[in-house]
Amino acid sequence: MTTTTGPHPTRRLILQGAASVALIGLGNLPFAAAHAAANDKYPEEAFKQKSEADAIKALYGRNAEPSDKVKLDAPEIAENGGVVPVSVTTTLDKVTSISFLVAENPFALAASYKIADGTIPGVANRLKMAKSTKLVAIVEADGKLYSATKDVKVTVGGCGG
Amino acid sequence: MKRAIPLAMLLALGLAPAARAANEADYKAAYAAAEAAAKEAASLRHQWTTTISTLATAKKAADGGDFDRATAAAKEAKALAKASIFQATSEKEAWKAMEIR
Amino acid sequence: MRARLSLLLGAISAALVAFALTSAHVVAADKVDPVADAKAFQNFFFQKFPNVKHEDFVNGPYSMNEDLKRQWQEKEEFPPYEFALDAGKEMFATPFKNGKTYADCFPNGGIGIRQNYPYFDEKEGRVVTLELALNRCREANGEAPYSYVKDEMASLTAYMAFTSRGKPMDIKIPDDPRALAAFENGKRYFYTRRGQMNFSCASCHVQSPGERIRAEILAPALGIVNAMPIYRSEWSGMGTTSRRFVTCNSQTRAVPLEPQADEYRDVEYFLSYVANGLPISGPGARP
Amino acid sequence: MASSIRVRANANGDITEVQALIQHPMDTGLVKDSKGELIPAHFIQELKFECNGKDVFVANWGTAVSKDPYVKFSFKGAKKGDELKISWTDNKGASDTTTAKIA
Repeated sequence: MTTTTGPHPTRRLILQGAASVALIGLGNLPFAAAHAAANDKYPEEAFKQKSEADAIKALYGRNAEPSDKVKLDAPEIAENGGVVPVSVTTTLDKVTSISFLVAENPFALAASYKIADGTIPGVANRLKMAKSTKLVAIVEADGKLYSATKDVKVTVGGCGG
Repeated sequence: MKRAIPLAMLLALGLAPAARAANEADYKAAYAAAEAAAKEAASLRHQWTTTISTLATAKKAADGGDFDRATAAAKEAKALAKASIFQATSEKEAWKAMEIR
Repeated sequence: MRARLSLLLGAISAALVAFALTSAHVVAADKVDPVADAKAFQNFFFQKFPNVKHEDFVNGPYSMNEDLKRQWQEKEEFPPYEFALDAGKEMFATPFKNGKTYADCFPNGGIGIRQNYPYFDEKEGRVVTLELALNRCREANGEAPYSYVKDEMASLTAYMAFTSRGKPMDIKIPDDPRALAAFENGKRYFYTRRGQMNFSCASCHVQSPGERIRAEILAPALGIVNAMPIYRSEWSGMGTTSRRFVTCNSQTRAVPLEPQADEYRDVEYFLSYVANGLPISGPGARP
Repeated sequence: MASSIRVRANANGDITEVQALIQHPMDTGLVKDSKGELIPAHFIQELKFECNGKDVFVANWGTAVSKDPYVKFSFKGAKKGDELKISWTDNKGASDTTTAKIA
């Protein structure tokens, strides 16, 4: 499309015009599609969101509903805010994505995982938590979003200094 | 009216001593004393980190010309240093009380 | 008049201090009984925590709290000190510029000997810790010494500790008054209150192990150096025994001494000796 | 230089458990160094696990993942001896990759 020196500029313009109109028309579909299926590129936007709600919307395009099928395991008192072992498992099936959000962090979204089929829907990792916070795990299963939350206390150690 | 006079006197009295602000000489004397005490605490290897930070605050305040705060900080530093010296000497024997026998 | 009085007072207190020092020294020398001290020290913890297995004391806070122990065991599957361990192994094998390696400085090539450190060097008449010996070895081979509180020293000691894992601590005190004095000096340091917080090591690690100090659970003093060096999440990095002593001091608002100062080497000597028989568990992972 | 990725993959039955520990500072860009200057953000953004030509697990990380990051997951469809390829890229474009045999 761009390489030909097109003798009829007007034709090319019309073509471009048509193409862009089409795009706009489909504007929401590809984005929605990109949201629905775990997109391949790095979700830059979602990682920039401050609040957890905005991050979920930016990443998945809709809200999650709490579900007891999502088991979130995290310490009640973090041994250390810099290294908090957190893991999630779920009995839901057709899971395509799992994410962790730390509400009180400067940027809520901490990590997001794409779960291929055949991969067990569960992840363990170590996250940083700025202060005592609500921790949210999101599981995307069969196109719907489920969530579990847990409060984690974070404070410094030692006696003084 | 009669009651007002003693009140005014009380007020005046209350203010009198604080009227003369600390000047550089007061600060220098207080800082020297504090520094000497801190040196002794260091020689006993029992210096406190707060003694050093308070000395620094005194110096900074003095550099800024606020000799009131500088003198107060220097006095506090000296008190801290003296306390750490007392701790060093008393602990020479006191530690035995805690020893597991 | 006032000056003369304070002069007099100063002289008296100096004399007093001097007298106390010598008497303590004289009295201490003949009364020091490391064997009895070690037995009393171990029994104190065995009785205070009857259901903690003896060898578990070397796991510090994790011997005091089940939930923390579970988190630790999970972390131990893939411990954060893994990188320091590999780096230490590589450094240990890399020859110095003069072709020699650390193995030439240590008995048994430096493998499986950590449990005998620190030891009392009768020629020098003072305690030599593993970290001091490593830097001695570097200097003897024309290399610059490492910082006592930085990663290189931690990696080396991590590897040497790893080669001794499980071996019982085996510290010897030769029948030498200077060795007994070093042991006593270490014991005195351990129980002496310092800093504006007015804490001694014992205030936390003898009187309240297992309790929380803000987010952390306090480790028992018994076996506390068996896990050295440690990877601390708080430092998100490795820490040698020296770094631990220095940071502990500053937490109680006491100005730390220089790493490997007499008091630090002696208190490590004391703590290691009273933990004789308990296994080496270094390198360790801690909050 | 040894790879920055330490990985252990153990298969029992059809399920392979994978653990990975990666040496990386994961700087958030919000922390000041001793001289008071901000340490620029430097963190792994994508970590990919491939087995038998298929992406079995892809992690997208932000700045809230701990230093020397660790992750554990399991997947089906592989057996002892299969090769697992692990690769990461960070926000500065640096990357590293390694392969491991499933034990």
